[in-house]
Amino acid sequence: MNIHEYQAAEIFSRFGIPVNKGKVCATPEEARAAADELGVPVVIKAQVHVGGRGKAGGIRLAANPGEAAQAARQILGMSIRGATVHKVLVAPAVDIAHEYYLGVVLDRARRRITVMASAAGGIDIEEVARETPEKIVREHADPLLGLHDYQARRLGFALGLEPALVRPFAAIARQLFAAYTAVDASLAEINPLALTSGGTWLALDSKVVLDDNALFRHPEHEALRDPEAEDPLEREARAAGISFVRLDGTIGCVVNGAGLSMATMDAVKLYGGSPANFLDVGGGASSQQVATALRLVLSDPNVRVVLINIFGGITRCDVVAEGLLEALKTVEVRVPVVIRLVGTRQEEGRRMLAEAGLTVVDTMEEAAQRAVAAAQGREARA
Amino acid sequence: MNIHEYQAAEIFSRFGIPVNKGKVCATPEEARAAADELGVPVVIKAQVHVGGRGKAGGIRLAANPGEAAQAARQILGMSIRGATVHKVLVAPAVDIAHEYYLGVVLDRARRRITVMASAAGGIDIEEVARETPEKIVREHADPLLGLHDYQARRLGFALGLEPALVRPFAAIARQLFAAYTAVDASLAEINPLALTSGGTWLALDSKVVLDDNALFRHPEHEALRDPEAEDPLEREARAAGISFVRLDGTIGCVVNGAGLSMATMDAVKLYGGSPANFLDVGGGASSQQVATALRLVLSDPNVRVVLINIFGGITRCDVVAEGLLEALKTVEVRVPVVIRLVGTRQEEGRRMLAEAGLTVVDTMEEAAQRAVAAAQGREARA
Amino acid sequence: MSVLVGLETRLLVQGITGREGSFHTAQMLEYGTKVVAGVTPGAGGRDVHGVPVFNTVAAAVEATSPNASIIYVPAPYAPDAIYEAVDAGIPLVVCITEGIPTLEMVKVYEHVRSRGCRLIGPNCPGLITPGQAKVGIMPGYIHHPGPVGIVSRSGTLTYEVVWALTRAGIGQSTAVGIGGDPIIGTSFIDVLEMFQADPETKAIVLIGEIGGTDEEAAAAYIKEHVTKPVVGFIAGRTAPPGKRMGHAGAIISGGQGTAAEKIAALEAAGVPVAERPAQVAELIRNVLG
Amino acid sequence: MSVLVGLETRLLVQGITGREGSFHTAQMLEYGTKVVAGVTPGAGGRDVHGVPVFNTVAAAVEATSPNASIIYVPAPYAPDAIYEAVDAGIPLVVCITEGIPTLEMVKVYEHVRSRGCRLIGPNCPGLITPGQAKVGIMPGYIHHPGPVGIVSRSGTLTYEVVWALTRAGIGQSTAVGIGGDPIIGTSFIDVLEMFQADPETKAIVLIGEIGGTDEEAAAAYIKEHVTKPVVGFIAGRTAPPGKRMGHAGAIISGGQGTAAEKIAALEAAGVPVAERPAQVAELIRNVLG
Repeated sequence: MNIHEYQAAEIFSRFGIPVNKGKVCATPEEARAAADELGVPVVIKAQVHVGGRGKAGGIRLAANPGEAAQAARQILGMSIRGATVHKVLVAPAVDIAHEYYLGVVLDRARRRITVMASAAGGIDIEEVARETPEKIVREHADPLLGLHDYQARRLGFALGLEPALVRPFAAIARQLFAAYTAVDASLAEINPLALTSGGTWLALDSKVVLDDNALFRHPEHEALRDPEAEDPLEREARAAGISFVRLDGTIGCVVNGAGLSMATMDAVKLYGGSPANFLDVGGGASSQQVATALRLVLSDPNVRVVLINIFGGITRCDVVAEGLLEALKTVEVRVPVVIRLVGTRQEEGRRMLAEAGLTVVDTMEEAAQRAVAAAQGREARA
Repeated sequence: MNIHEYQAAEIFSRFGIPVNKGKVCATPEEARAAADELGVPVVIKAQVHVGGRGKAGGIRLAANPGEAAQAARQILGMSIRGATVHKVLVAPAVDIAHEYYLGVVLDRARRRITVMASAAGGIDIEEVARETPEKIVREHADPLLGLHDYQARRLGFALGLEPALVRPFAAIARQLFAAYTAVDASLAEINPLALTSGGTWLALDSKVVLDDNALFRHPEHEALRDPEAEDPLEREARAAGISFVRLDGTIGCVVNGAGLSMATMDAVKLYGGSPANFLDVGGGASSQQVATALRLVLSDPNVRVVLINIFGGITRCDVVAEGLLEALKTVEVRVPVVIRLVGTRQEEGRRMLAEAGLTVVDTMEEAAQRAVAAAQGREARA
Repeated sequence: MSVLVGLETRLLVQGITGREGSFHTAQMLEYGTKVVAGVTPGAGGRDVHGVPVFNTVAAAVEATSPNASIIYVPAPYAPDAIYEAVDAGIPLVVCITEGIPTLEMVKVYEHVRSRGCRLIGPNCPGLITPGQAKVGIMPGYIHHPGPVGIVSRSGTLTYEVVWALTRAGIGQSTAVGIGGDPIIGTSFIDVLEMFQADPETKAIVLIGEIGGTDEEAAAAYIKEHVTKPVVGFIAGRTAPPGKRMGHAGAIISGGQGTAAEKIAALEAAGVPVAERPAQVAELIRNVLG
Repeated sequence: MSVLVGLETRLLVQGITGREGSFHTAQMLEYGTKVVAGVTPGAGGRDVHGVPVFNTVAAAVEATSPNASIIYVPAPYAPDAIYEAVDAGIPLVVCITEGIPTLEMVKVYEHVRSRGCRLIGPNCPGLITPGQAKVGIMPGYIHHPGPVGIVSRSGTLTYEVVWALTRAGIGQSTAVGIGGDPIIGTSFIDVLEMFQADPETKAIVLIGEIGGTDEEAAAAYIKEHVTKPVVGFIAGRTAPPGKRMGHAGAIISGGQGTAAEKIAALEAAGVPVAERPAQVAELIRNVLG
């Protein structure tokens, strides 16, 4: 789960990390008042769940409250990589001596939490990792004991910091690690971590991504969710316990299983079509889940055909077919539907569907080919 | 560091353990008011840092507020194994179905924290351990992961609890373990942990001993220290960074090193004397430490002779002698002093002391013998 | 004897009285798996489909000597169930549970590793040695004994591949679902090593998906250590970066974990990668000759 | 070569710029110990008595290849120093520091053990192989090379015994102060095992004190595994229960840890126990024949 910069900064601040305190504003007038209160110059930053806002014009400097209001007016409502800006963060401009990077991530290959730091801060760390990996220093935290103090210090020494700066830097690294584990993050990042011209450390940009799997034990995190920043369909899917990701194609997919769902999307693409979504109804594929999934897929106006791919597995196909028919009764379907159903008693299931006038095919490949053809208008609903 | 029952109960309560909430009273009138407020019957319990208060008459039941005041009057001021009662805890009497024991201790041999439970609660657990060890069940917590939930449950099942009682019992065990580690205890104990006739769990007596070594990271624990419950000399010693334990003999000991100090006491005893104290001035044996130590020892009216045993080690004996002489100047010494001093340049050191008219001997054995003789009046100050 | 499970497997089911645990116990028994005991705290003394239930794993171990455990316990309690099984000395623990917090698994993994125990999963369908033992939730009937070892991060996608193989007349030695989470107990490499050592296994199918770099590590391992033919399939060629595709582990992030990279790595290691699941059967037929 | 330390010891001093660290570095150098490096975070590049100082143990290891480390770091930071030494692969770590919280040591102990490293202490005087290497704070001059291995929970009391031996013309192979805390890295048994295996050591002195049951465990071990003569001394015959006698570990609690029990256990294992420290020399002379 993504949260906004200002929310991440609040978390970091709670853990004793010095952050550049600002104010969240939803209108130009609020931005003007904030600039007035904080003192100018200020920085106005778009609060969106996507990166690259700087290049997109989502960060502006303002020398006075009027300019702040003007900058907020320009940023609010703009679209950055598909995300509409509804809030800006107004924060004091800081006199920076140097920009560092500090981040905590999961190193999946090592199965450990890793703290990364770089003196090449302020820019895209993935780019640094790709092009000049030697500029990134890393410490792998002990899985059971956490990040040791000596590791936090070692990061500071490895960055070539002056001795007097190492201790406060190490404290920030430790606290960032503590915040990461306490909130069950999958990413916690300060970029840039600024060394001000006054010789103090200040987190200028804060980023946290929360582990979806751990939300159950952090009910307080629900309040951090920004409904405006989410795709309404994805929100609805989540509420129904369905994994759903909207894409920009025309073939709506309803599949049971994440891997099979991806493979179905890939097959659609392989045969020249484009998937409108990833959708995993889950293992059981109950009629209710399938109905909800269908509704979700059909509410996308781009969808020109629906491809249902169910590997019955332990569930009997006649039961799945019954559920499907029931689901189709409750949902108005105005596009062709291609169904592929495999598993125990698949003949019975397919017969039931065919009798209801539905196209049922044997293989995933055939289903994908049919769906692509239908999407291209070459075949009508069977 | 020992704390009182009511303080331990407050800690347990903070960790979600159901404790029998009472009121701490310093006067009979307060006890009367407490009984009035809590509702009768109540139990009045002496708050002292020693065990065995029940047998000593330090726990009384009161059927009405008047009886509560009367019981408090009897208990307040009484002496239990050398400890004077300054406070009582007045708590509601509870209808008990069964009494259990639950404790968290360090198992030194295994180097792990151990949770112990017994259905033979309410009585001295050490007695149970000695006489019917099979009545105690144990779980050793993982050093890095802590007490697992399954271990807490296993304790409950091992006690033969009904399934419905296991979950709340396990929760208490886990919380007791959490409290133990959070406050850096060396002992955390609920005895008895009562199963009330209503079928709920209630901690009737709470005990916590804090790890002295960890006090530096719990400054808030200083407030839990009861100056009235401490020997004033031990308190003074602690403030001076000296390890001191008052005993009931007549030979005051000033030694550097804990093991040597115990060995010195043992030698005193071996030769028929009795040590007035354990005292370790620490490794350096600076003149200031020695002076403070001397003052401490001499302020005990039972002390009839002082035995100073310093193994100079790395510190040169002439330096130690100088320190000793300086210390003796600042302290009025009205009893014989026997000094044993060994180490680098011991001849010089001893000469300096002898010139100042002090008995200096070569071996610890000789020093102990001389001190015993002096304490028995057989020899005056040299 | 194939790998990990077989006729000698004596299975414990943790969470046996739950809906999933009870249902799949029946399914596993029906398949012929020796389910010797179940655990549900507080349900000790009962039985589920004739399988005795205990309050603790320790009690189940003492009474029935299981050598494997399968966990159907909700995510908040699953780590504790793994610790209980591992600490009781059970050498193989299969965790079906989905949704365990990643940081919890970082600890679990370290502990399991330090005890020399093997954990499969979590968030996996389990594993099956056709005709011998099914320790999981996969439909047993689609499998057939044979020479192909399968290792996969996915569930239904694996069934798809197994089904294609079986319909093509190609059986499986063991099919291992290693799970779709970022931190899993057993990696591709672990299972590849077992298949390489297993005389029953003549060829291997590796089914990967986007996210992480385990497929790349597997490719490097295959190049060095695996002499048996391997065929690959990678799901998620069309997945966009930054979006979690169902599985917690199926996410392209930090520019890593794309299908293209994984396919390239496998092909560079001499592993043909199928474009469609059904194509796996064709490629396997080729390599088996 | 005696045990644990000797001419081949290359010592790192953690906390070398502190008052204790600096003083004892000079003392150890004077004794002839090869002190190859020191660590104090932020003091890298300096030197202390000619010993180069590094910011991190890793840097010191890379530059000077120490095979032992001694820690003079205040209690709040000492666990981190131990972790740093152990994680850098130093096989022998001696922690002088007194006052480390017990629960911190529970974790440290487990970690050290899991890494196969040897920790001596904390709250110990260190160890010395007379004439070869002093890694600790004991006065070097009281020691003399010879056939007696010494293992002790105490500091000055050990000096007392060593001094008595030396004055009686009996030298020492190695004297190991294992420390006075409830949780220590190396137990009596560990050192007994080393002395038993060490050809230089002909007899062993075990100096215990009240608290815990390590002496009882040592007695049982001696009975089973030690063929060399052992002489004991136990301090604290007159110590009252429930009172901490200086050392955090020297406390009779829960009815356990009395001197009487320890003496009885040792005597039952055939270990004569001296009544006075000086008597140890007499008993050793007897057993050495």
